[in-house]
Amino acid sequence: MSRLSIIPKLKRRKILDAIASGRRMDGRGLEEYREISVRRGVVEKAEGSAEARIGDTWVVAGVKIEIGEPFEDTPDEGILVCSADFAPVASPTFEPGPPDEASIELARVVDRGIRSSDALGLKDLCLIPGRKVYVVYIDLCILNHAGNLLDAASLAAVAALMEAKKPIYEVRDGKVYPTGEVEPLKLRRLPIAVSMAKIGDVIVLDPTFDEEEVMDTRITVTVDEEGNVCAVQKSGPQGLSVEEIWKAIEIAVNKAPKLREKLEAAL
Amino acid sequence: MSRLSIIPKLKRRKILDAIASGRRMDGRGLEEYREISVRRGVVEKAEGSAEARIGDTWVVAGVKIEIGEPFEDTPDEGILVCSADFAPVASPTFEPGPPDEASIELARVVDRGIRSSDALGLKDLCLIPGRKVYVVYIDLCILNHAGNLLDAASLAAVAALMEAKKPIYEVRDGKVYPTGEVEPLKLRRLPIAVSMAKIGDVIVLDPTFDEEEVMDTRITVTVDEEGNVCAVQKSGPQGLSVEEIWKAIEIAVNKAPKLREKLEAAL
Amino acid sequence: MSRLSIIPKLKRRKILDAIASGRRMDGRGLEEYREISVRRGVVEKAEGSAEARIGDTWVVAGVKIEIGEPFEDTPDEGILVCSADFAPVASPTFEPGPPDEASIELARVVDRGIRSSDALGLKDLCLIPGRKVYVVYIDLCILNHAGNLLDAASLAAVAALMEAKKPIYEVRDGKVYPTGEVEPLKLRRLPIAVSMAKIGDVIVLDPTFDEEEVMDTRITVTVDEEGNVCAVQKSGPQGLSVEEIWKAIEIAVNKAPKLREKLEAAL
Amino acid sequence: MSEEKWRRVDGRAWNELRPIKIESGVLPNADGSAYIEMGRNKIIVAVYGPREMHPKHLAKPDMAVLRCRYHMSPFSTHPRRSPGPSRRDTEIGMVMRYALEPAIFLERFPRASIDVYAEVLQADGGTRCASITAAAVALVDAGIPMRDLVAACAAGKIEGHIILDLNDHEDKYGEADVPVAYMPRLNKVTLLQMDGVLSPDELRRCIELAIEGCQHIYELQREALKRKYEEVVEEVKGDE
Amino acid sequence: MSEEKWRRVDGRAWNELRPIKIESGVLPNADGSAYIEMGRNKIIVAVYGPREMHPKHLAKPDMAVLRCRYHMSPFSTHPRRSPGPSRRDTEIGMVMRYALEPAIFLERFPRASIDVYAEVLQADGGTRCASITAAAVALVDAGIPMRDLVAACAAGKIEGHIILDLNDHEDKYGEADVPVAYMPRLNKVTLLQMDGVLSPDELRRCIELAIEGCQHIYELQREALKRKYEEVVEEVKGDE
Amino acid sequence: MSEEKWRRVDGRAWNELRPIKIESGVLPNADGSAYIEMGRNKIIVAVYGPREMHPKHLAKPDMAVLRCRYHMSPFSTHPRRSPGPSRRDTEIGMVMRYALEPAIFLERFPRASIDVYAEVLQADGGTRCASITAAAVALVDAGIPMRDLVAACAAGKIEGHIILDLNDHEDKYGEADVPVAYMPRLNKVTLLQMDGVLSPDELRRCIELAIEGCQHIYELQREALKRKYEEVVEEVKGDE
Repeated sequence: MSRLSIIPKLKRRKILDAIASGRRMDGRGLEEYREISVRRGVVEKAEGSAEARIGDTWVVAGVKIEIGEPFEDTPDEGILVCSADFAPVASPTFEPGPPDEASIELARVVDRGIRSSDALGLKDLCLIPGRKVYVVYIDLCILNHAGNLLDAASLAAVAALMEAKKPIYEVRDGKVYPTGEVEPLKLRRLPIAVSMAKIGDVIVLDPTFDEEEVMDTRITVTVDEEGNVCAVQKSGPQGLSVEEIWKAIEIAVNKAPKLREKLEAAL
Repeated sequence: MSRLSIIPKLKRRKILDAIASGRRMDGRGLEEYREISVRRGVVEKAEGSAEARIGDTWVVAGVKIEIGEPFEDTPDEGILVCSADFAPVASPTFEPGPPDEASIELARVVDRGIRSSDALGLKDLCLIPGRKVYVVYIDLCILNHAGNLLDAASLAAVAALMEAKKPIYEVRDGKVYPTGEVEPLKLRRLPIAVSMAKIGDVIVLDPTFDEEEVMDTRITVTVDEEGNVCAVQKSGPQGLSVEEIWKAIEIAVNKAPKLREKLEAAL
Repeated sequence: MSRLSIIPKLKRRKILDAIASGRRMDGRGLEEYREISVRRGVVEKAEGSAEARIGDTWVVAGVKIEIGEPFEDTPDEGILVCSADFAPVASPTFEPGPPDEASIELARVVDRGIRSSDALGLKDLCLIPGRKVYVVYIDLCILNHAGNLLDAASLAAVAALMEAKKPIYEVRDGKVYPTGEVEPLKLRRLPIAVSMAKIGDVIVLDPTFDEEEVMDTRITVTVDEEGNVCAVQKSGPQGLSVEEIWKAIEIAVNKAPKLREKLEAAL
Repeated sequence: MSEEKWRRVDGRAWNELRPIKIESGVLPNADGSAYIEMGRNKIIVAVYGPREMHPKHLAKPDMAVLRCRYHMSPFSTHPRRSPGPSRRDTEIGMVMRYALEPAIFLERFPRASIDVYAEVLQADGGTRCASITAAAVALVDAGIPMRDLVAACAAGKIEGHIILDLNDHEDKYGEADVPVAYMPRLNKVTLLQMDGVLSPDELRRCIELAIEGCQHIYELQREALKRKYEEVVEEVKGDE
Repeated sequence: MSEEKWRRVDGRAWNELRPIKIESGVLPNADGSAYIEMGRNKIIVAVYGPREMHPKHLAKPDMAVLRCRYHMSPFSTHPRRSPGPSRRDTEIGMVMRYALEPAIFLERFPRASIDVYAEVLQADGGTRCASITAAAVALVDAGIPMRDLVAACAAGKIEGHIILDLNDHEDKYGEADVPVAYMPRLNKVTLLQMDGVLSPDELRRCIELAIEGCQHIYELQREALKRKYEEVVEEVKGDE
Repeated sequence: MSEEKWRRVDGRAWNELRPIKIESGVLPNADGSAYIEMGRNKIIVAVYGPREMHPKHLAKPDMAVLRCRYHMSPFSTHPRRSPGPSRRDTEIGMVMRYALEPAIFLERFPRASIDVYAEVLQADGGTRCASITAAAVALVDAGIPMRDLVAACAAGKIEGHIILDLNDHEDKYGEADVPVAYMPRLNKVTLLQMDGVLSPDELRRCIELAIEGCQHIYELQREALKRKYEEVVEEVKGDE
């Protein structure tokens, strides 16, 4: 926010001063991520699961796979449902209750990154067109909010999908029968979200909670392994010049491979 | 309301003075409608649609027709669902949120006018008894509230139904198949709602927003083309004498044909 | 509650003084119930119904029986659904709205007493495994809250079940057809809830509204006709010593037969 | 008149009310209460108030606010109703308020609320009228000063006959239903709705018939209140 | 360029907007309003405010709070939409707010709220952009001081072609959709989203194309406002 | 005793707890926190407070208010759970509050709230007990003054055998489940529920067995807190 009450104004001043010197409050460079770790298989009962940590930000993603009916307008496609819970464990400002604007945005941007790139191959998740398809749920549970939830949530979601196994069904006489076997979901792409904050005239990568509180605007660019962009979300109350947008795209395309390494190295 | 805070009390005084002189604040006679216009086909994607304006009051009605299961106790009848949204565009006093008392009453009185007169012929809207029937949705969107929403909503709803086309289905082996053809819903009656407000001892037709704010009570009488009454709703915190009720019925029966002309003339 | 605002503190003092003398504010002994009455068949349209009164506490239970689909993990069992409405008629402190903590607890403890003891024989309520089972609804309507709702609700629920008749269906070709006949639900057990409050160091049976307001904790022990325990619920902000628990179990086992007499004598 | 001979499903004459039983003061906790049976309808009404309005911003500086809530128990109908409030419940709460409000001296209790809760234990056609009738008794039982009682019942038309006090079957299969609430001393109609198709003349006859029914119910209301008063007097005497 | 020859489903050139009609001041009750048709999209936007914030605790001591609500009528789409707000509605309300906020002198109205309500009567692809375009006009119509107008439209890619202003069909079957809102005088992008797969270079071309579209829409916004102003002037003259 | 030889589905002895792992201070944002694994149960508990009560009207003038929220992640069970709170969640939040409240010096923080949030990442029978055990550790980690710790576990009966600490399978197919929470130093039971059918004598044996389990868990809680304390001390030393 560009117009702030007194304490955030002081905080913004400090953060701007640090940035002006080329180093942030926590000592990072402007285009540097905090420590990233991804761990798979944290919830055995889920069909797939993973946790991602970026600095103190901590997100757990669980994948559940069920059988359901397709939507009327896409009878031959499986269904992807992505939702996020800003659990009140994660921050003194989160309260129990129905999803708010921020958690809806988070889920929708993660969803869009996976859906636009057709990472799941939804057409491969149809069992009987118009009748039975796989429904893939990705549930994001935020455990600690220290800024840049979006990149952590996106990492956790994709890592959980990489690990997820779907039950195999036999189709006979227009009905489906579980075989007891499972096979991996074949992920066709690994979309990686890279978020940046604009604070004053500077773009910083992987903003902290404090930086997000004083930022002018945020831009998230999701990139696949071929360097294509598969989702963009600008969020926050200020505008961006086209030059700033070009720069953000460039940073994202450059940084995504490093995050992808973390993802692929995760156990 | 008969007991008012100070500003409405002054407003009520002015309105009463005007009425006493036989002319209302906007120059109308006591039993005179404001300018009425009805226009059909305003939303092409709906199966039927119309807008009605009475003075500055503006309502859009959309009809959607789907296939569904009948209710348990009326297995051979189609289903009519009428709902109203007091969109916050329409008035500084409307807020986003679930339907309140006033919007529920509006939808129910419009619904009752259409249902009691069996204008839709619900038995003609059954495809397979107990299994498949047409579901006719009438959704009312209030765009500007300048008093007497009920008559405008009723006009818009009936006009939208007059224009609505239902898809034709073929029934084979206990299943329904779309033929791609459509045919008009055949309306058996054209119920017209006529609303009056009692202010002091006087009954005025087609009350404005200001008049409704200070009225003692309201009575709506819905009349079909044979001069039969097919719905009545008294609303508001004061009682009516039987003479006042007789008078209201008489006014409604006399005025309805003029509104019906507008309806039939609408393109 | 052990820490109270001023008026309850005075009330607690009075109640403690009375208890210390071995007699309660209303003259009862410590382990004495108020007048109990149970009446069956109060709502003819329900499949079973009963009212129970304990002193001024008054609860009506209605049983409705429908056909539905079983839960995925218990395909060969009928379904029991128990819910409680703290209707605002019952107390100046009840407000209209969704069920709160207290009404959820009430319904769950009554449910547990019936479910744990398998009083309904849920396996006998299956018509077609995995497809069609009986759904038994027990709805509790609280009409006057004068303390110890739980015992009254439990009595009313069991009495309503004793009286309830389920429609008989014929199963043919994987479908169910109503025969028009009915037969009683065969209750296999009659679980009786006995509630006690601990106030200071004393355990009193069947607490009043005032006693509940100042109590330290409550314990409800549900007992079947063989003297087995089939549900326990400790509720309230203080702990119990094991001796107090042993005593509560003993009181419950001793008192339950008297309540069961009321139940069996009810018309 | 042929209507004199024709008989209804339940054997009543065209202008005959169902059996009505009214009791006041049935709920110990409420400030006022009443129980009504009207045919197979069974309804309990509680009145709480005048009391401090909560939430405060709904209070009016110069009068009490009357709030009415109508609720049907899940077991009151067949099939079972979902426990939450329906749009019909909301509308009936509103028309109950409009039906009762003219009878109450609300201006004597500025900033207060008067809450009327109707709980339908069994429904058999005409619950809104029975609820209003019981609510008026409960308001008096609560000691709230009233301009008049409010009595309510419906008239309607079935198989061409104008009839009084429709039961569930007549409501469903009849041609029209006209619920009316009436203040007998002030001679005012405070509830008027209509469903179905009637000529203006038939509608008038229905309203007139319903008003006659209300006048009879008014007597039953007064008797219920008197009975309660006598009980109280006897209790007081018994205490002496 | 081959794109010059290739034609779209609805016959438009690759860089052609759908027919756009903008009217301001259409709602008598609102402080400001606008109606937009963009292809078959039909949207009404009302602005209420600056007005006292309700509930109060959401007010800010040093500026107005902009609130945006996007809602689709149940009949605006096929099949019918449920009337309640969806998660998509919530997100669009949020991005509308971010798109409009930089254009408004919010700091001139401390403690106030400015409420923007978009009601979609018919949806045909690009409703978020059309809503933002109409909202900017409605804000001016409400007399709210603005740094700039905000114009919005999307660009995207279908069958390998970069195109402007996708309709519903192109949105569904195309490879990518890039909605953009733009302040022409301040030269800032205030809405930017992307769905689909594009190379970084294609994404840049889409954004540039969308900005061109916005510049054209900006002229239409100004004409709509001017037309309204002239009407007012003529009315005033007529009154003399 | 035959129970000494009989073995359970997972190979445990009748009086054997599942493997338990407790860690405190796992959440940087929370005032206190703990993570517990008890068999395959995985639960995180955060404590926020004492802090200003919001909304204010729920505050108590002479003590803090303890609020507990129990929530299961959608992926914690099979099949998936809907994300919203269930009636079971509400009841467990309530019994957690009653189980923990007697251990806290609430009277030292008038007008404040202490919020305990349990998030179940994986459920395998006995989540309410594991949540209480972790919550007690998280409360201490938050520096909240406590009269005692609270440890919790269940006992029950399966195939005629009294057993300690039921897993999901034993809970579902067993004859009874008796969750117990216990303050070891004050020797008080603060949670007691029972599901199933037991003779009074069996019920007593279950409660006694569960209390033994609690005593063991209490040692694990203390070790977890000590470990954390030592870590802190070492960090401080490292800093010197």
